[in-house]
Parts: sequence; structure tokens; C-alpha cells
Amino acid sequence: MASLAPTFGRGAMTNHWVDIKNANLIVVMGGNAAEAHPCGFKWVTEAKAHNKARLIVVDPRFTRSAAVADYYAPIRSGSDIAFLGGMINYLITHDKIQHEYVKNYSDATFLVNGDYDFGDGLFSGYDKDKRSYDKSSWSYQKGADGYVLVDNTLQHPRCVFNLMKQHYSRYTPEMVSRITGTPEEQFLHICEMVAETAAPNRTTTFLYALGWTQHSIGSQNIRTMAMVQILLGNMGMAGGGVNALRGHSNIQGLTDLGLLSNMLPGYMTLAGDKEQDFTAYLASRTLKPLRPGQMSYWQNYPKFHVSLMKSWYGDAATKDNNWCFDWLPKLDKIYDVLQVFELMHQGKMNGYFAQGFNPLASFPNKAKIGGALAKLKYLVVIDPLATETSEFWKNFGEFNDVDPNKIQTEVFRLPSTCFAEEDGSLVSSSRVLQWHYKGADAPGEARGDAEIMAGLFLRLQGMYKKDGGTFPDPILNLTWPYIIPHSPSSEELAKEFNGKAVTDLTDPKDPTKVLVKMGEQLAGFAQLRDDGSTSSGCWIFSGAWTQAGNLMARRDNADPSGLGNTPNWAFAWPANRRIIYNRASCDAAGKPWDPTRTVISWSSRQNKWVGMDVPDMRLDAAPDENVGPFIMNPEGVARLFAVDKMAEGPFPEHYEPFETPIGTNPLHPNVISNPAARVFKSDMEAFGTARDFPYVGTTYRLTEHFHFWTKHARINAILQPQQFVEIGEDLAKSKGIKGGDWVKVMSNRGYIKAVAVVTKRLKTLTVNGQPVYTVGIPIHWGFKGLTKNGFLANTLTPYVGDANTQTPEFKSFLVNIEKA
Amino acid sequence: MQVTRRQFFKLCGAGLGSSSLAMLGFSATEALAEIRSFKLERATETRNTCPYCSVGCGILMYSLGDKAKNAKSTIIHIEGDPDHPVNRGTLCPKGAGLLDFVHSASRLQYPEVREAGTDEWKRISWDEAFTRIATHMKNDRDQNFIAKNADGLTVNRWLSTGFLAASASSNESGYLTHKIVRSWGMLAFDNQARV
Amino acid sequence: MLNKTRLVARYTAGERMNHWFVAMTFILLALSGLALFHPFFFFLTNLFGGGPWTRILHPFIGVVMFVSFLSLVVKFWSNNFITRADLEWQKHLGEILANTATDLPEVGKYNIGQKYLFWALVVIIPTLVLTGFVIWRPYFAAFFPIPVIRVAVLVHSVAAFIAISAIIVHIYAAIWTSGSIRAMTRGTVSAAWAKHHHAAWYKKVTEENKL
Amino acid sequence: MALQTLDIQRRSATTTPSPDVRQNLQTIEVAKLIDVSKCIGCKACQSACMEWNDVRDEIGVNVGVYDNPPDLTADSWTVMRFSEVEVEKDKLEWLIRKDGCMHCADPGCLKACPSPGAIIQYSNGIVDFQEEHCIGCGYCIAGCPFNVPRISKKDNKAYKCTLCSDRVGVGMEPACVKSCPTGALVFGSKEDMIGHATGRIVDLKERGYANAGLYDPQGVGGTHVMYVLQHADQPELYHGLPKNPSISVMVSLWKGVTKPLMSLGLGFVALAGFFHFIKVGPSKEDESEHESEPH
Repeated sequence: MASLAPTFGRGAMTNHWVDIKNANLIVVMGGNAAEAHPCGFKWVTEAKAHNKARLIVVDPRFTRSAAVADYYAPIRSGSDIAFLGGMINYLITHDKIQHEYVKNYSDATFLVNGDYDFGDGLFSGYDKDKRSYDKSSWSYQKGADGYVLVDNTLQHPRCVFNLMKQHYSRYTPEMVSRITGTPEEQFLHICEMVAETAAPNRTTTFLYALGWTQHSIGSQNIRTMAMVQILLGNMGMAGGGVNALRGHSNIQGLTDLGLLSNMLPGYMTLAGDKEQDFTAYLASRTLKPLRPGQMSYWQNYPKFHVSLMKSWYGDAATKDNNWCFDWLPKLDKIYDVLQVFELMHQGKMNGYFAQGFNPLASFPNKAKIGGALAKLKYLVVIDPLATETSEFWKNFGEFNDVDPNKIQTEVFRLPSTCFAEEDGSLVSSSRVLQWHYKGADAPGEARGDAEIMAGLFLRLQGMYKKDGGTFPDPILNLTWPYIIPHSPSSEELAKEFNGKAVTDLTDPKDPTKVLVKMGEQLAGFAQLRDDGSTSSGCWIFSGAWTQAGNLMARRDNADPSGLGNTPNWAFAWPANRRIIYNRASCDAAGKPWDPTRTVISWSSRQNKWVGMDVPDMRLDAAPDENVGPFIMNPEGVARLFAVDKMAEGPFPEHYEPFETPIGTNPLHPNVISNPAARVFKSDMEAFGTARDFPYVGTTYRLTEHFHFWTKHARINAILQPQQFVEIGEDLAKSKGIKGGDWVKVMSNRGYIKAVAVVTKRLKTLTVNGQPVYTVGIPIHWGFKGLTKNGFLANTLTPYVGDANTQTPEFKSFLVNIEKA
Repeated sequence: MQVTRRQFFKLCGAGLGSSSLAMLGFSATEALAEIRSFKLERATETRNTCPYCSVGCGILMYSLGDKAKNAKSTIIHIEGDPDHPVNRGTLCPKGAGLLDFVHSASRLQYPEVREAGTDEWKRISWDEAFTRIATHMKNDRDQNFIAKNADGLTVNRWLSTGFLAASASSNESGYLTHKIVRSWGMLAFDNQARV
Repeated sequence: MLNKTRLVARYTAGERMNHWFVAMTFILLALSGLALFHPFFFFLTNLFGGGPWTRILHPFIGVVMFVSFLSLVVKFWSNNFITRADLEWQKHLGEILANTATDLPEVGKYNIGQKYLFWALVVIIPTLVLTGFVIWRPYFAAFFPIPVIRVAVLVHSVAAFIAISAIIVHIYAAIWTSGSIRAMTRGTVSAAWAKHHHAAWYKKVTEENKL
Repeated sequence: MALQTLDIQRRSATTTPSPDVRQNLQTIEVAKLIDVSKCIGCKACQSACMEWNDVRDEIGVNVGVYDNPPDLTADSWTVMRFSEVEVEKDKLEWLIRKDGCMHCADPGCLKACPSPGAIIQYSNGIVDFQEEHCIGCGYCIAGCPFNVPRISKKDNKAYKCTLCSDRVGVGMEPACVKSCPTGALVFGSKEDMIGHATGRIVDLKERGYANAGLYDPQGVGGTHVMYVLQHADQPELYHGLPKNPSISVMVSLWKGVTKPLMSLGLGFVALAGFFHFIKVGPSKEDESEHESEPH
């Protein structure tokens, strides 16, 4: 979600599943919602049936989503920025933008640093050796008062709007068609349909998923679309927004809780090596407003951070020891999975834990992953199922051709419970925390993940207590207030991340008045303090378990507004808001752009914001105060110009996949692929070229399966029993392949064999004057489970990641195919 | 054999008699049309959330037994929760097949270890598993923990062991995992959000 | 009166056993077939151990009957060619049925009615077997398209109707014609019977005996 | 109003009427409406069907298409049929039809079935197989105009969709309908379903499907499973959905006229013999013939 935060301030789906029904136009691009999220896609069909909405699907394949679309256009995998950049150009040149919205709620009027430049595929400040940018020129011009300079007339040549206009003027319909392979008239038809929703009372919503993220330019794919949504004035609107359809059931929750190399809960970040000074650490994250009067909510960072440290280290965290700041590890670089497996492959790691995760199947270049695991001293797999990773050392013939005797890794496999056997909450893509209950005991000796973690922790802690060892302080002092120490309950943990008053909280205006008594649950993150008097393990989840009880377990599905908001169903972060940035659903004067879809509005009678949703705005911020709707951004508005938030440039630019079928970039042949993408030297050598591997390979999911789990479930194994690849009729004909034949698909990293599905749904595209064929590779098979044994599809995929998220490029690489 | 008129009558009579007998005596029991009995009648209903994708569909799990002390629950059926505002009772092919995940033959039952260089799993106790894993960890951490970097700055990190967290586990498990993993000083820490 | 008890051999023991084997299997087939044909007869499935057993047994019995029927056909083939005299005899059918016929043409081993029965069965029984295979589950039906199966069931039932009707006539004729049944039970008929009903045949066998 | 009533309307191989006093205005016919234009082919219905009915087909192979299992079986009572067609040139459509029992008002299977009570039609329109009465003859397969029933290899009994009669019987919707994520499956009174379909057809026509329409074939008296088709004029596009299905003439002849006529015919032949005997007595050789017997 490292693309939405740089634009809007928060990295999450802005609206929610049911809200999709309010849209006028739905664009499914960079995803296949019908296939991957059928029950969420229901709200697309509802919008069509009850709101006369139109559905557009743009995808390299005619997908299950396309099967029910009003309009489908093909696109070459990995060329979405060209398509969407062309759309930005269309909207600007045809004057199909929501002017009031853009002027008031985006940085279009902001003036950009005079040194910022773009030419021949590179932005200013590029360092070729480091493959990264010095981003100092990617900034705004500031006045003497410290605020950014703006030009409300949009005439200034250095204002964001004009720079953007200039940047995308190169993305003409001809150029778009040349790069994407989408026929020009189809591209223009889609632009026309999208442009209609620039009207204040019309909305488009975009549904996307891994089809955009799994590219070396994944984050920028999404940002381009986010920019389109700003120009159309669709953010904050019911039926609008940017709907990032997350994959796993709690991937949103684990991201919110910061289970990532460089993160802390609630989107706080770990310090780097150089951030030795706690005050400076806080100051750099306590963002001051860039325009007068803006909320810039990260101004509260110290409150969130200190409360977190009180949660973790309790009494040991004091003002004097900077709330245990030194106990947190410092980053010299990001240890994302590609980096970690690179180190592991180099033999620089000894141990690894895979908790409910199947890295052998999930990360690119299976051969490298397997080789890396074989260099570990110990591997611990915690899972309800027998995964491929847990048996990476075992020989499964062609599917996993290894010699167990040569693999010296000690592998532990710990059985965990599944959903049905535990209580707890999951965060849906809509940011809703939903509580669930245990229905039966786990089989055999399986234990819950929390119990397993507690068991491991206590055993290690015991060893440090007994024998001492290196830097035991954080281990010995970690708060452990759980009634049954070896088995913390979900209730206790949920209360802990919500937060409580460590001491009596008194009203700052009247110290005699106690707002929250010591030990009581907090009502929300607004009560957090930076003086150690509150604790909260994840500030954005604060409000989930208050004195009133477990709000995540609420089951009132009443929908008073008819817009599907159900405010009393479970609990949505932040602060139970269902549509974030909803202040932007009103004009500058606080009146809804579309009164028939009023989310909130300014009530001059009550002098506050009122509506069906929790206003994403200070309640008493009158419209004439000009408080921007994007409260997390210090600008108060959404960023068309991402300043220094993105690795490869403030405006998205089309770069080719690292394995490109056309071998050039029509926009700038000197800079073909993402100059800042995460790629290691040894992996660079493993890239193939179009000469040997002429076809575009793309991996994806099928609706019958969920990753590598459901092949263990009999019903799903029946529904899609055997590995296959999809090819178009032209390619099949030229290779003499018929449906049902066995084929071999090869990349520079390995091969798989599968049954061929020959289809009309994969059309040959003309890209840069040459035909481009796509080979579709569903991922769900492996050598464990009930489905017929198959190859892990990541045998083929390249080891290269997005520059911001390090998400691997699973969607676009080069392969060859032959009859097996 | 010659059949006279009288004999003929007898023969016919016997034929009729035997067939009527069959109709009366040997006739198959004419069971009434009966539909399959409704299998959830007294099953216990538990509310849960589908563990697959992030639509977060509400599900109803039905288990055998009424949670009385001597009854052992087993999930016998799972279907969509009609009260849930997002899925409104519907489920996708994965959710509708959840029962077969719960009861998958691949479910792990007890801790196991595969010793270095061998070709088989060996069952071990939880206690042995925790001790052996914690010993590995402590050895690695004690040896490779970096308290200060080359420039002498305090960094307190442990890089030689990594952790991948499960993004299908609950917030509570996830939160505890994060709390524990950071207390160890780990940075090689990730979840499915990246892929 | 000795004359009256003088006997003429009509069927060998082998022929008789073969005939009764076919007869028994036919009865079983008729009963089980009817059971599956009309609900009125469904009770007959009880004779075979219920519906599924009836369904299982019927086609196997059919195959057995077909094989033994073939052997009978071989044995009786040459005596069943229709002759000019048979056609002449046929003209008197009304009188024959009314028991008033006199001065009939001499009949060989079989009269034309018996020959009709023979040829009818020669056509119908293979038809039943062929169509039976088409509808035989679970072994063969799956190899045929459904429209073919539909034709087969119809033809099978019509053919069975003809066959059963013909056999009823056959049985009745045997009962009606006094002295006939012993031909198949004992293998012999009275000389008088033979002379009356099958004069040509009688002459032939008596001449052979004289030699 | 007894939507869920499982009173028997018709019973296979049964010549007398079923209990009939409740067959009046109180009974509502039910119907499942399958809106092909909303179907994404996700197979949730297949999954839910297997799960609810406790049937699991073999784990098969891929035969070069998305359809899996590739055909209906005794364990797969519903399957998705995927068809890639171009009705208009260069406008690809992926038509996905949920196949399974249509629950005909005039069921060919029931007509063909020789075993009393093995096939039941309830007054709400559901046609249900009662496997304990099934003898495994497969006549239902010959009788069905839609090629739906399948004989199990395990027990030689015929199986097909029950429209979840066990759920409908307690007032619930069928499992497939409940699961359908996009609402392509809807269940209710047949009247309501026709009304719902009418609205869908208006929407489809407005989206350019001039020939959108309802598939409720009258050749089988209408069905209790109906389709909304984008191209109702060409049902064959949907993996060979028959255009004007009806019970085959062969089956009608077989189970129609021949059944009573031939039964009567056999009775007639037997009776004719009987009365012939009564009238003329046995045919005997003359005494004279004995006497003239040469010695």
C-alpha cells in the first residue's frame, strides 16, 4: 500500500465493499475481482443492477470479471502506467476534470522546486551506481512563513498541475496504443466513459489488486490511477475512491500492525542507524502542516509511539530511557523478503520462521528460494497444513528435485489451529475489524499461533533469565500481563492493542476532572498521550475494545442511509470511519457534491460535521477554516506530485518490465525499465531476453483456489484438479498445440509442464509494431495436497521487486512454450 | 398331459391365486416419499469469518454436539452468514468448501522434526520442540546479535534469523508476534503484504 | 384299443430339455420385463428379490435364453420352411379354430401357425437382445447416445409385447390341442394325434419305422 | 401459503393419484432463476452443492477447459459450462451456464421411471429422486430432455440435483442459491422469479442485448429452474442448451400409449384363448382315427 499513502496519507482501501454499489462506473484493472473476490464483486453486480452502473475491465486476459463487463479492452501486462497516463492526458486535454475539487483538494496549485526536472526517462537526482535518486529536488517551493507557495489560478509554469500536464502530454493515444497494445479506439472509448464521471455527482471506482502491485513499477501503477481519481473528484465520495482489494484475510491487519521489516504498529516506522537521537526521531515523523490550518494528523506521532512503547515495555519504558527507544532494532536497510532470501542464499542467515506462510511457493525463483532454505541451520514452520516449504528438503521428482542427504537444515514443523478453532479478529480490506469465535477443538495437539509464540518466547526468556546472554533486556522486560502466561487470550491481546490508561487521565483544562480512570480501556486514539500515561499497542485500532466492550463483535447490520454503511457492524479503523477522506465528498462550503449520496455535510445549525459516517475531519472545523480533507498529509490535500514519497519519481512514468517482449521503451529507449527497482546483481544475470523467450508470461489466481491452501481441501481440488496454462488460439496454432495437450513452459530460471487450455480469451496484441503473445500461468499447484502434483509456478518468475514495496514482478516476464 | 376344461379352470385359478398372494404377502414395503433429513436441526451454530481473502465474509459454522460437557464438537457444515453486510450469506467456491479445509487430511496433528540430512519426519513433544528451537535461537542470537554497528552507533539488531508472519492469523496473534519478534531485535520480518 | 396307446416319438430328450429351458427363461424374462414395463406388474419384482435384482437379473437371463434359443433354432430350422400345403391349410383356419375342420391338407411336423411362431421368434428374440444391450445398465448403455437408447427401449417393449403375445398363443394352442403337451414332456405323441394333426409327418415317420 | 410443502404431486410408476386435498391455492410453485448474464463462473454453487449434499466427486484431470468436473456425474449435481462465443464479430463473450436438473413441470425422468416412488414431484415443483426406491435401470436418463440424471458407479442408483429439498422443506433456499456471490442465482416463488427475470431482461436490453429473454421451456410444461439468457433466441450457444426441449416422442410412445395398450393387449390375448376354449373346447383327434390305425 506504499502507493496510496504517498498520495492520500493512508495506505488502505478508501471505501468499503458494500459502497461499490453506489458507483456509476466501475473499472476493474490490475485485478480480477470476480475471480479473486467473488463476494465483494457482488457489489459490482448490485451497482449494475440497481444503479445502472457500467463495468469496464482492462486486462491482458478476458477474465471472469470481463465475462460480466459492459466493456472489455485488452492490455499488455506491465503497461498500465502508459494506459492511465494516457487517460490523465485525455482528461486534461478534453477538460474533463472536476475543477473545484482539484483546486481545493489536491496539490495542483502547489509550486514545485525549480530544480525538479524530468528528461529522457529519468527524474532529477539519479545516481546510476546506487540505482537510486537523490530526491531533494522533488519538493515544493516554500515561502518565508514555512508554508508551500501556491498559485490558485493554475497559471504558474512550476505549479503541479502544469508540470503534470507537461509530463503526460507525451502519452498520446497513439503512444498509449503503441505501448499497451490496446487498440486506440478502445482506449479512447474507455477514456470517454471514465471522463463522464468528472461531473461532481458522478463517480468511478477502481478495483485493483495484485495485477497492479506485482510489477517492478507496481506502486506507480496504483498512483497513476489515484491521480485519475483526484482529477475526477472521486475520492471521499460514496461510490468512488480507490479500492485496493487485499489478498489474505488479515493482510490488512498485519500491515496495520506493522509486521514488516521497517514498520511499527499503526504505520509508525523504525529508526535508521543514523537516528540515534530520540527527539530527532520523533521530530522527523511529527509532520508540521505545509499549509495554514491543516490537521496534519501525524503531529500526534509522539503520543502513538510512546503509548506503543508503554504497551510493550510497561514500567521499564520511562521518559528517562526515551521509552526504551534503544531497545528497538535500527535499520541499516530494509530487510524485505527479497533481501532476506538474497542473504540466506549467500549463507548469511542461520534461522528462519515461516508462520502460516509458504515462501517456497510464494517468492520468485523457486530454485533460489529452495537453495537458500537449504543453507539454514534451522527452519521452523508453523502451519495448520503440510506445506511445500516444510518439505523443501524432500525429493518429489521433477517437481522438487533435491537430495535430502545434502540438506543439513533442521526443520521443525509446529501444527497450528485454523480459523474455526480460535477466537480473534481479522481486518477486512474495508478496514473493518471483525471478531470471530471458536467452533471446535483443533485436531491432535495443534495449538493457536499466539500460544505457540508465547511458548517459544517464554522458553527463550527462561534461558536468558537462567543463563544470561547477549542484550537480554528487551526480552526480560517485555510486558507479559496475561492470566495464563503460556496462552495469552485473544481478549487480553485485543484489549492491549486498543490501549488503556496507565494512570488516571485528567482533563488538561481541569486537572481535577478525571476523564479515564487508571486501568480503564481507552475510547479511541484521541485519548492517547505522550507522557507515558497511556498505552496502546496499535493506535489506529484504538476504539476497538473500549470500556463499552468489544466493538469488533458488534452485529447490528442496520443501514440507515441506504448507502450500505452499517456503522454499527463491527469496528472500522480509523475511529469507525467507513469511507475515509469523506470530507472530500462535500464542496468547499461543506455541501455534498451529490446530495443523493450524502456521506457527511456541514451543519451550520449544529456547527459541526454530521452524516451517516464518522467525519474524517475535526468535527468543528468549519468550511471557511479551509481544513483539507486529507488530514494525514501535512498539505491537507491529496498529492498529484508525490514529492519524495516514491522511489522512482514524483510522477509515475512508464517503464518496461525487466523482461520486456519489445526490448525497448518507446518513450525513452535509453531508460527501459524502472531505474530504481529492487534487483540484485546475480538476479540481473538470470533475466531472459525476447530472443530466447519471446512470449509474455503472467501468473495469476483462479477463483476455485486460494493460493496454495485449497489444494488441500477436497472440494476445491475437485473444482480445479490439475495444473494448466492458458494460451491464445494464434499461438497455439503456430506451435501445433491443442487444448488438453501437455506443454512445457520455460523461462530463464526453470520450466514447468502443464495441460494447455487454448482460448479465444487471450488475444494477440500488436505492441510497438510487433505481435505479442501472452502465456497465462495460474499458480495454485504444488507437490503437496490433493490436487494432481504440479510445478510451483514461481519456478519461472524473476527475482525483481518494486522500488517501494519490493513486491516481486510476478505479472510480467518472458517465457517460451513448446509441446511437451 | 391332457388338460380338460376342469383342469384348465384350476390352472387359471392357481395362477391368479399366486399372483394375488404376491400382491398381498410379498409386496415391497411402500415407503413414503421422504426427503433427506435436515442435518442442522440441533447443531450448534458459531459465527466466524472466512480465513481466505480480505472480503471478510461472515460464516456460520455448524458443529455436532450442543457444547455439553461430555460432547466433543466437530464442525459438520459451514455456510454464509446472512446477517453479514458484505456477503449477505453468499460465499465463493473457496468459502463454500471451508469444511474440507477444516477437515483436510493435510492438517498437522503434532510437532515434528526433520533432522539434518535425513529423509523423514519424527514426532516430538511440544516441550522438546520449544527447547530445541529456543536453543538454536539463543545460540544464534548470542553469537550474531549486533549491538553497535561499524560506526559505533547503537543498533541492537539480530539479522541472522528471520520471521515471516501469517497474514491469515488474527490481529491478536499478529500483535503478539510483532511484540515478541521486535523484543528479540529482528529486522528480517515480513508478511504476505509484500507479495 | 391298443392302437390308441401306440406312441410316436416326436422330440428327443435334448430337444425337450432345450425347449423347456428356453420356456423357463422366457417366463422369467416376461415376468421381470413386465415388472419393469408397467407399474401394474411392478409387484412381480418381488419374485426376483426386488426392483434392483429384477433389473440386474433380467438382461443376464436374456443372454442365457438367447443362447439356448439359438440352439433350438438350429434344431428346428429345417422343419419350419413354409410349404404350399401349409398355405392351403391356412385357408381352413376358421374351421380349425372352431373344431369343425374336415378334410384338411396333410400337415408336416409343424403347421403354419407353429412356423409363424418360429419365424416370429427368430426375428424378435435377436431384436430384444440387440435393443437390450443398448439399454443395459450399468455395462453397455453408456456407450450409446441417448436418442438411440430411447428408440431401443421402445422397440424392446414392442418386440417383447409381440413375443409374449405369441407365446401366450403358443401355450394356449398346446393346451387347446389335446395330447400336445406330452410331446414336450414325454417326447412322444399318440399315433392318432400325430395322424390327425400332422398327417404328413406321421406318414414320414411311420415309413421310416417300417424300413 | 405453503412454499416449502413437500406434498406429493406425482410419483413415478404410480397409476393412482397422490394425496390431493392440499393441492389448491395454498401451494406455491418454487423456482430457481439462473441469470447467466450475472454469472462469473466461480463455481461457488458447485462447491456449496458438494458440501451441503455430502457428495465429493473424484479429483479428476484438466481436459483443456475451465469446466471441472467436465460433466455432470452422480457426485456432481451441478457443473458450470463455459462457452466462448462471438455473436457479434470481434465481440467475445464468455457465456457461463450452470447446468443441472431443470425440475420440469412435466418431468421426462418421472415419466420413464418404472419403480414406484423412485421419482417424486412435490407440489411445489421440485422433482426429487428417492434413491432407496431406485432400481438403477437408467430409464430416467432416457426420459430426460436435458441429459441430467447420472447413475452412480458405486451403488447403481440415479442421482441429480434435489433442489435441496431438505433445505426447502424447512423453509430455506437451496445451498447453491445461498452461496452465489453475484446473485446470479435467485430462488423464490415461480411467479416472483418470472417477475425478477422481467426486470433483468429490461436491463439487458438496455445494455444492448436485444434478444435477452427468459428460458422457461413450455415443451416440458415450463421448468422450476429457469435461465435469463442474453441471447434467448439462441440457447444452443450456451453449451447446447436445447432450444425447444420436450419429452422425446419415443419416450412418450413407450411410456404413453404402449404401456396401457400393450398390457391390455396381453390380457386380451390371454382372454381370447380362454373364451375360445370355453366356446369350442379342446381340439381332439377323432376316435375313428385310432381305430383305423393300422396294426
